Amino acid sequence: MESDKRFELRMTGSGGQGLILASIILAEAAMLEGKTVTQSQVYGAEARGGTTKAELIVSDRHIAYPKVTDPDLLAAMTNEGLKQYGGGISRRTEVIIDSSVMAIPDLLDEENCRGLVALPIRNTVVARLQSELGLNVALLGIIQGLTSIVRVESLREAVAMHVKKQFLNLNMQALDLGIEMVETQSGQGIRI
Amino acid sequence: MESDKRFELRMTGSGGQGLILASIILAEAAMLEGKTVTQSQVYGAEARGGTTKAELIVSDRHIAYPKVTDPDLLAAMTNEGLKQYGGGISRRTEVIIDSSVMAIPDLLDEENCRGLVALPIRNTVVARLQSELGLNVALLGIIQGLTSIVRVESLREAVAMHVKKQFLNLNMQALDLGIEMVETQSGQGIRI
Amino acid sequence: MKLDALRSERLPNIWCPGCGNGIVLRALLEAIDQLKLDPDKVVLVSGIGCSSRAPAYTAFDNVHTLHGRAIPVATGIKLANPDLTVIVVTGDGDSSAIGGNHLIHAARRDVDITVIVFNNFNYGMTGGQGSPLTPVSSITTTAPNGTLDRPFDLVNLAAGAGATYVARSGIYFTKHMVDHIRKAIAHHGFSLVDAVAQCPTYFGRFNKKGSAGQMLVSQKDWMVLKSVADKKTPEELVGKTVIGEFVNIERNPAQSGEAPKEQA
Amino acid sequence: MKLDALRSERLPNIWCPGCGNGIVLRALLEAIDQLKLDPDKVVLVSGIGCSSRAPAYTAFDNVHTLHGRAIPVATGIKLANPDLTVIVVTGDGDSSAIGGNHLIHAARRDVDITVIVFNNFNYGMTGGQGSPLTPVSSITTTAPNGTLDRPFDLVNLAAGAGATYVARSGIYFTKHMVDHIRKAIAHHGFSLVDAVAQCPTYFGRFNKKGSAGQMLVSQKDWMVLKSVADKKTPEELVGKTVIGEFVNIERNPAQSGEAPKEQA
Amino acid sequence: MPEKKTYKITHNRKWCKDCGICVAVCPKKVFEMDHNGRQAIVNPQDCIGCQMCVEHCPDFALIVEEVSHE
Amino acid sequence: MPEKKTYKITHNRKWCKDCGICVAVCPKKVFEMDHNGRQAIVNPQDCIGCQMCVEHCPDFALIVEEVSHE
Amino acid sequence: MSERVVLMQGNEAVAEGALAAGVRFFAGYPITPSSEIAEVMARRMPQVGGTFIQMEDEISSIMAIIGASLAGKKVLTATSGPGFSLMQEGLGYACMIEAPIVILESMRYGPSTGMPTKVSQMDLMQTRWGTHGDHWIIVLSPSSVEESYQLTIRAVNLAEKYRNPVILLSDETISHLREPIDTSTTPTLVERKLPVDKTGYLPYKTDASLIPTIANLGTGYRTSFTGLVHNESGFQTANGHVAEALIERLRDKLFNNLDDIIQYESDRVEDADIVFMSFGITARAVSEAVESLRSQGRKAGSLRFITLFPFDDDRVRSAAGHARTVVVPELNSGQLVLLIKRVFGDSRQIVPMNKINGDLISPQEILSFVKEENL
Amino acid sequence: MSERVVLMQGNEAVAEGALAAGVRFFAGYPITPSSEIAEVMARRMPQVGGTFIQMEDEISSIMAIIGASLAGKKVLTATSGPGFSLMQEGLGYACMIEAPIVILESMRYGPSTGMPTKVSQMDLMQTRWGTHGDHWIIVLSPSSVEESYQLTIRAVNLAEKYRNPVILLSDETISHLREPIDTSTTPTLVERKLPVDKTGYLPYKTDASLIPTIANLGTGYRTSFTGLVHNESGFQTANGHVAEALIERLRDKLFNNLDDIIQYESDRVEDADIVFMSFGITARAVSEAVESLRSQGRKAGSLRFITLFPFDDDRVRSAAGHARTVVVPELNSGQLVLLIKRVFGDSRQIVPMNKINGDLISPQEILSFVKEENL
Ligand SMILES: Cc1ncc(C[n+]2csc(CCOP(=O)(O)OP(=O)(O)O)c2C)c(N)n1
Ligand SMILES: Cc1ncc(C[n+]2csc(CCOP(=O)(O)OP(=O)(O)O)c2C)c(N)n1
Ligand code: SF4
Ligand code: SF4
Ligand code: SF4
Ligand code: SF4
Ligand code: SF4
Ligand code: SF4
Ligand SMILES: [Mg+2]
Ligand SMILES: [Mg+2]
Repeated sequence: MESDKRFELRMTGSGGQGLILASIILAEAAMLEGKTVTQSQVYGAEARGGTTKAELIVSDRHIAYPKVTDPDLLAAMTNEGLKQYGGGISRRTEVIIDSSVMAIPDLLDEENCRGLVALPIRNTVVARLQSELGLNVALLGIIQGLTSIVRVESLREAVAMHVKKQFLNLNMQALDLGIEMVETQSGQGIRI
Repeated sequence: MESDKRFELRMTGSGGQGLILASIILAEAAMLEGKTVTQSQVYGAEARGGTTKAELIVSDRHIAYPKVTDPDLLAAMTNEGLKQYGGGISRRTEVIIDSSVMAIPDLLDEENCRGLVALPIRNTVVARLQSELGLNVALLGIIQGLTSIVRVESLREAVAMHVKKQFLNLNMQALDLGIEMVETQSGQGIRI
Repeated sequence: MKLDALRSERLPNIWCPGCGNGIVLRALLEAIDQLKLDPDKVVLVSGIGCSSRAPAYTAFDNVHTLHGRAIPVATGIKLANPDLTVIVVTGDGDSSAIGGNHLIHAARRDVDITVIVFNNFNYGMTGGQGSPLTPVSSITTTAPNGTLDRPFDLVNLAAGAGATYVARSGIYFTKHMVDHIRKAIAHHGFSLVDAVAQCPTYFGRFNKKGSAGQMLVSQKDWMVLKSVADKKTPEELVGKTVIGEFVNIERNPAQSGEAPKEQA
Repeated sequence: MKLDALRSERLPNIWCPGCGNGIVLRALLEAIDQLKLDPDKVVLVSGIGCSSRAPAYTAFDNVHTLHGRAIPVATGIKLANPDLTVIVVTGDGDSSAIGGNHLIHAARRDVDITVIVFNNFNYGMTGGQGSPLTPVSSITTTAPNGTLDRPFDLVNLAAGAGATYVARSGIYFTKHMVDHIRKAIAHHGFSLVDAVAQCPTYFGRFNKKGSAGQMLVSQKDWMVLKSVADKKTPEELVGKTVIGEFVNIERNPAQSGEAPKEQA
Repeated sequence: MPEKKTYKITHNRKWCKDCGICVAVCPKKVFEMDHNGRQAIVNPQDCIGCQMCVEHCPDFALIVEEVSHE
Repeated sequence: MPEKKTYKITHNRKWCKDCGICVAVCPKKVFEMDHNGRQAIVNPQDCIGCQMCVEHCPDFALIVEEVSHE
Repeated sequence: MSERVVLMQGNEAVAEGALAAGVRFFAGYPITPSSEIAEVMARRMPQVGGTFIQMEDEISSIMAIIGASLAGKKVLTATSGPGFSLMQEGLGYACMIEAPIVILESMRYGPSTGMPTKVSQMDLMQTRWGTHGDHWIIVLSPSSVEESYQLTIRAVNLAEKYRNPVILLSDETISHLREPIDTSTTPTLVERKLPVDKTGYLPYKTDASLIPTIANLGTGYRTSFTGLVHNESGFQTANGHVAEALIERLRDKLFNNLDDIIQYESDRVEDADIVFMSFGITARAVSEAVESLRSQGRKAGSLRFITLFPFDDDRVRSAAGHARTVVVPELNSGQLVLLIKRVFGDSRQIVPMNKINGDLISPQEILSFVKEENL
Repeated sequence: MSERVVLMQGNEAVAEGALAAGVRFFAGYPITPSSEIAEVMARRMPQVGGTFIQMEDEISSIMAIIGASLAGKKVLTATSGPGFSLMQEGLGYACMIEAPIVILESMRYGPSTGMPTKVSQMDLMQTRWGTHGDHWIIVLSPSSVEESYQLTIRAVNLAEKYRNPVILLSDETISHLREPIDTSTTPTLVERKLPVDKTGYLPYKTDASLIPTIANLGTGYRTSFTGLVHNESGFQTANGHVAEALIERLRDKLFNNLDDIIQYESDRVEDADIVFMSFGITARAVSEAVESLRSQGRKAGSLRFITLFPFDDDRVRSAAGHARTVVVPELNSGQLVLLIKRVFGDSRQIVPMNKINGDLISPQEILSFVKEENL
């Protein structure tokens, strides 16, 4: 991925999960590394507490068209999210799903995506951190682990910029947890 | 005038004099004779109680352009009226002024109008009818007397359509008075 | 209550968990039900806002208009067909901010419509900005340090404009709310109910009002019945919101004809 | 009174003979004069209507805005430069019909501006149509058989919206009017004076009120001082219009901070 | 016994619209409408300087000042 | 002594948004939020049919009916 | 002249035309130069069992007629520039819910309050583009009192037929002009298409006409209206396909019927080498000018737009004859001429003729213009 | 990247740009997708000693900023389609009294309430023609967050310089997009021209610039403003000559300075045989599409309108190169294309490309379009 000029990420899940914040943190981390970014999200009157989508493009050069057209990575944190915003992926797309809240979707195979990473994200976060709060940052850890699109240190710095002091520790742990999940659970978690 | 296809009349004076009503009555009289008409007037936020202008075009055929451009007749019932709306007359224009409220204007001569009829209209009306009310209808009588643009009977009918019963008699007298003024006072009244 | 009047196929509704709008909607349906109105002759008219989505969950004729403009549309409907029962469903912003003029004029004319204000003290739909009913010092997205502007007292405003029926109720007091909505609809002439609801997503969260359940139950603490309040001193009522019927004037067309002819 | 503040070069004014606007304008100039305000710091803001032409006859900064919109412009001016004394000159239609919402919101916010309503009970400028202050049964060009709609009581409306100073006066009572306009301007916060004027050309003529002089003097008969009215029964006051000071609340910013925090 | 005060009435014809309000409000019948419907000052000597006409003239057409007798 | 009435509680999962309002208003602690933040009916037998939950559920998700014992 | 030929003011003719067309609800707010319409309606509506209401402003006026229209009445409001600007949001709403409404807008001199009693033709483009979002409106423009009457009837008919707002674009001169009009013919009236079957009724389902039936409120169809993008059921959706189809249908329901909607009056364009294109009051000066030019041997012609919008480039092109010179006289700084330029580009000489002093363009001025500009 | 490069949302960039431009008064009413501007202003204004006020509606919002502008502040309001429709009367007033104001209008899907959270470019023509009467407005259109910041500063400067309302025409996508922006450069600010001499001061007297000075309220000039036609003294007149001169001056004060006001971005039009003309967010897809086409050997070019109005046909003609084919992609049913057609008539192949489902036109779609239409 590092060699690629343009990296497109889509994250989808439910309203409270902080995915938008996660995309902003990742954006800032990329900016710290001198990259350019465009971050966007879906706004829906109907999306209150419902399904959200956050998108991020990271590139070494000027980003003209600002929306994700062909994601390199799709992270779906709820079934509903995958259903609503899972379309538009291609063989270029790596898909992450949270296997603690959703079954591995049948619809994905070698034909329509590049790979599927199924990890019990929510369960692991709750079990290890006694809180759901770090879910989004753990996801960032996973993304970092999978793609190395930014360096861990940049991510740490960006997390610190956006998280209240009292939750900083928790979030740093969540970040590590995400990275760790990729490392340790890769054997069982990755399919296709 | 009778031979002319298009007859253009402009009346000007002060707000309370009923000149607009007069132009409407004359219009209806012309319509009774199968003629076509367009009547218009000036609307001014500032014209309240002030100066008014009423215009009428009478024709045997369709009237395209609806405003007076070259009046056959200009009746000015106040000085202010003459000042504000006396422009735009030509050698085609016969001018009527009420000599009871205004001096004979120096600016008029053979060069810029066809003739001037100066009659003490207001004074005569007040003297003979003990009321100013018939002023506008007396003016119609004068116009009839001068131009025969409509028949007297048509005018009578039109006056009856527009005047409250209680004032009908007064107005009929005013009409006659106007016609009479043209007949009897023509010697002294008409100049140029 | 039979829920016949609910357009079930459109549920679940779009509102957030714990939003008070559903509770007011239920009270409204209950009141209509109690009045045994011909459902073919009931029209719900709303503006724009979370609350204004309520009519779309009912099986009555419904007209979702523009922000603030439900009342003039309702006026047109009622005058065009006086047989209809025309009820306006509106938010605190919709009715008292952008729609304030229509509200006072409908009250003045005493048009025979009923206005139910789903009052959640903020603009829910656009993300928790302040409304003209937001209490002073409350946090909103447009008053991050607390609201400075004083709110309207909706009851006073409607009464001052000439409304002939004005009541206030709260979603905790469901029977009270149903009763007052029912009376408002039954009233001949302009009627308004300030139906105090809740927006846990914005107003509640920004102002640390606790969970949706806590917000709801807290109405017991800060609301006081008019009959009780009438016996209290202003000091005792500080921080309290009085609920009940504030104006209920029999409309008497003859009387309005007696108004001062000599004036001016 | 020194008439320095009169823009004499623009006189005579455009108003009809006997129009009440000039009398209110004079009272306003007198009140400003009495307050010894720096004339460079007085701004008159008006809407559209005969009355709204008044500022153009004064030598103060003047802003002739849109129909109904003087109050928000005045609000912008005052907030942008609180040193200015901002006075809104408006008609009954301008302020209470199309501009009604701005009126109640300025009252609610308690913006420190003064609104002088030149109230002639109709739309003078457009030819005598009814206004929201036209008394029931009056003839107007849009109510040829008599007005059916009830009028606002402007005092109640402003008070209901939260105005902290509200008074009414009549052009017959010139000293009374000057006094109340002066107090209104001096008041800190939103103030309104319902200055009952006259439109002999339309309202007067249609409703057979007699000559301009008769209309003016008749105010003696159908107006009653508040101090006197307070001692009378409602029956005794039928057909009477009460003039005087109705609301005069000291603005207390601290107090507004004490408003019910528990609400919702 | 104090000397009777006298007043000078200034009437601005250009601004006056002959509305008749001064006629209606003057307690001393100082004004009248003439037969042409024009305002006329007929009894200036009766003026008591009450300013009723001044304050009620919608056209700023009247000034009434005390004439000082030294 | 009248027989104790029993009630059937119908909960529409599809409409319920787990807001917890029924938990807050039920005088008999019939409901609870489970560890997943989902509403659960835990003590249906204690229901006294007061309808508090029904009337306060913003999502029309609850019906409480008396069970007739013939 | 017939018994029913009466002298009427333009505003009165609109009011009487509306009554003849079956309008039974009028809501409005006075404004020069259209106030007389409200005044006539205040008198006439009770006589015909209709409703007149003076609203608190123009926003509520348009909203009230929308409400009354949905309740089954034929409706009218009347205004001028400032009021029309205020009606823009409501107008877009009427487009979106497809409410049959008619708005009389009498142009006075702008912008802003401008000169309230002076004539202009400055609001032409506003009728097309005043409200936000893609939308289509029918705009008709009378040039006489008689035509004010007739076009009002036509406006009401088109509104009901196409479920679309129709604007009658008049002006201060026509509004206040008095001319004889013939009210003797009984007009053909169009009634809105009502649904016939309640079962499975879908408010926005259409047949090939693309015009949905309209269930008047209170008739048991339990219908639904919203200014949000909606599907056939009348309820809101954020589905892009539905949105696209809706907007396209709003266009096509009119554009498929341009033959029915578009009217011109053309005068000797066939052999003309100079054609005047105009609308409204200005066309009457054109008509005299063309007469004069012809009498001078000049091959002049005129195309008068009775329907201003929809404006169909192709139809204008084919109605325009072959004149190399097209003169566009109008009482503004150039609005109609922009449309004409779009049609012809550089292929003809398009000459704007503008007057913006609050007076009419006179026939004489046109003649002088032609002469001075060597056209 | 520089210390001052920060990630900002489009709306935030407008607010920060305004603050950097010296805006110290904001009045507004929330509406998706522009609400965040009000929210940022509510927080930021007190920090810089400015005033934020949430008004009761959009009408009062525009009127309040007009008032504050006359009192000497640089001002901004922000809205979207429905609110912008409500502002039309006030906008015309600002044109007439020549009040320097800036309005941010973020386009969402219309008409009416439409789809509040979906993007469109459907309000383009409304910015030009929304209010009644002849008037001229400056409309600028950003296509990125960075440009939102920069153009806001430019908008404020132009408003103050030309005493004219300026509209920043953004859209839902840009409003909500987050991109890095560089706030490190200190912007050049333009201050309004104040009068210097009180004696004989005439508010609307101008020099050759045709732009009158502006005496801020309360500065002792005893000035006068009215939306009626007015003479140099600022007082109402119904004089036709004055009216004509006034309206012409309102036009010419801008049209004499088109070089200063009009900005384009053009990309390889010189040798292009196909040129895309677009604005705002759509131009970013165009830019990628042009890149692709060029890489395929196709001579493609792009003309992006930064200034949308005044729209100068001549300038467009000369900036357009010689491409026979002009494609006009836009998120509406065809608005910019109408202007382009007016410029070129039949002399080039003008191809509209419209998308109205609430999504953006993507680069890929442009490429497919070119292919499918054989362009
Ligand atoms: C003309 C216009 N301005 C602004 C908006 C944006 N808007 C939609 S709903 C709303 C406020 C809703 O508040 P409220 O009426 O209290 O309803 P709630 O959502 O709180 O139920 C606003 C400002 C709009 N749709 N139209
Ligand atoms: C938006 C708009 N609507 C209508 C008008 C027309 N209009 C001008 S003044 C006026 C009413 C004036 O009445 P009022 O405020 O009572 O003032 P008055 O003339 O009686 O002093 C109206 C309706 C307008 N100028 N602008
Ligand atoms: S935002 Fe507030 S008002 Fe809107 S649905 Fe959510 S809780 Fe209810
Ligand atoms: S119309 Fe009435 S309000 Fe207007 S100037 Fe004349 S009298 Fe005064
Ligand atoms: S009150 Fe004034 S305007 Fe009226 S008649 Fe007397 S002097 Fe003239
Ligand atoms: S001052 Fe008094 S007494 Fe003298 S003229 Fe005037 S009203 Fe009459
Ligand atoms: S109140 Fe209703 S929606 Fe809320 S948790 Fe209980 S059943 Fe579910
Ligand atoms: S009916 Fe009453 S007791 Fe029974 S579950 Fe509901 S709230 Fe609890
Ligand atoms: Mg609300
Ligand atoms: Mg008035």
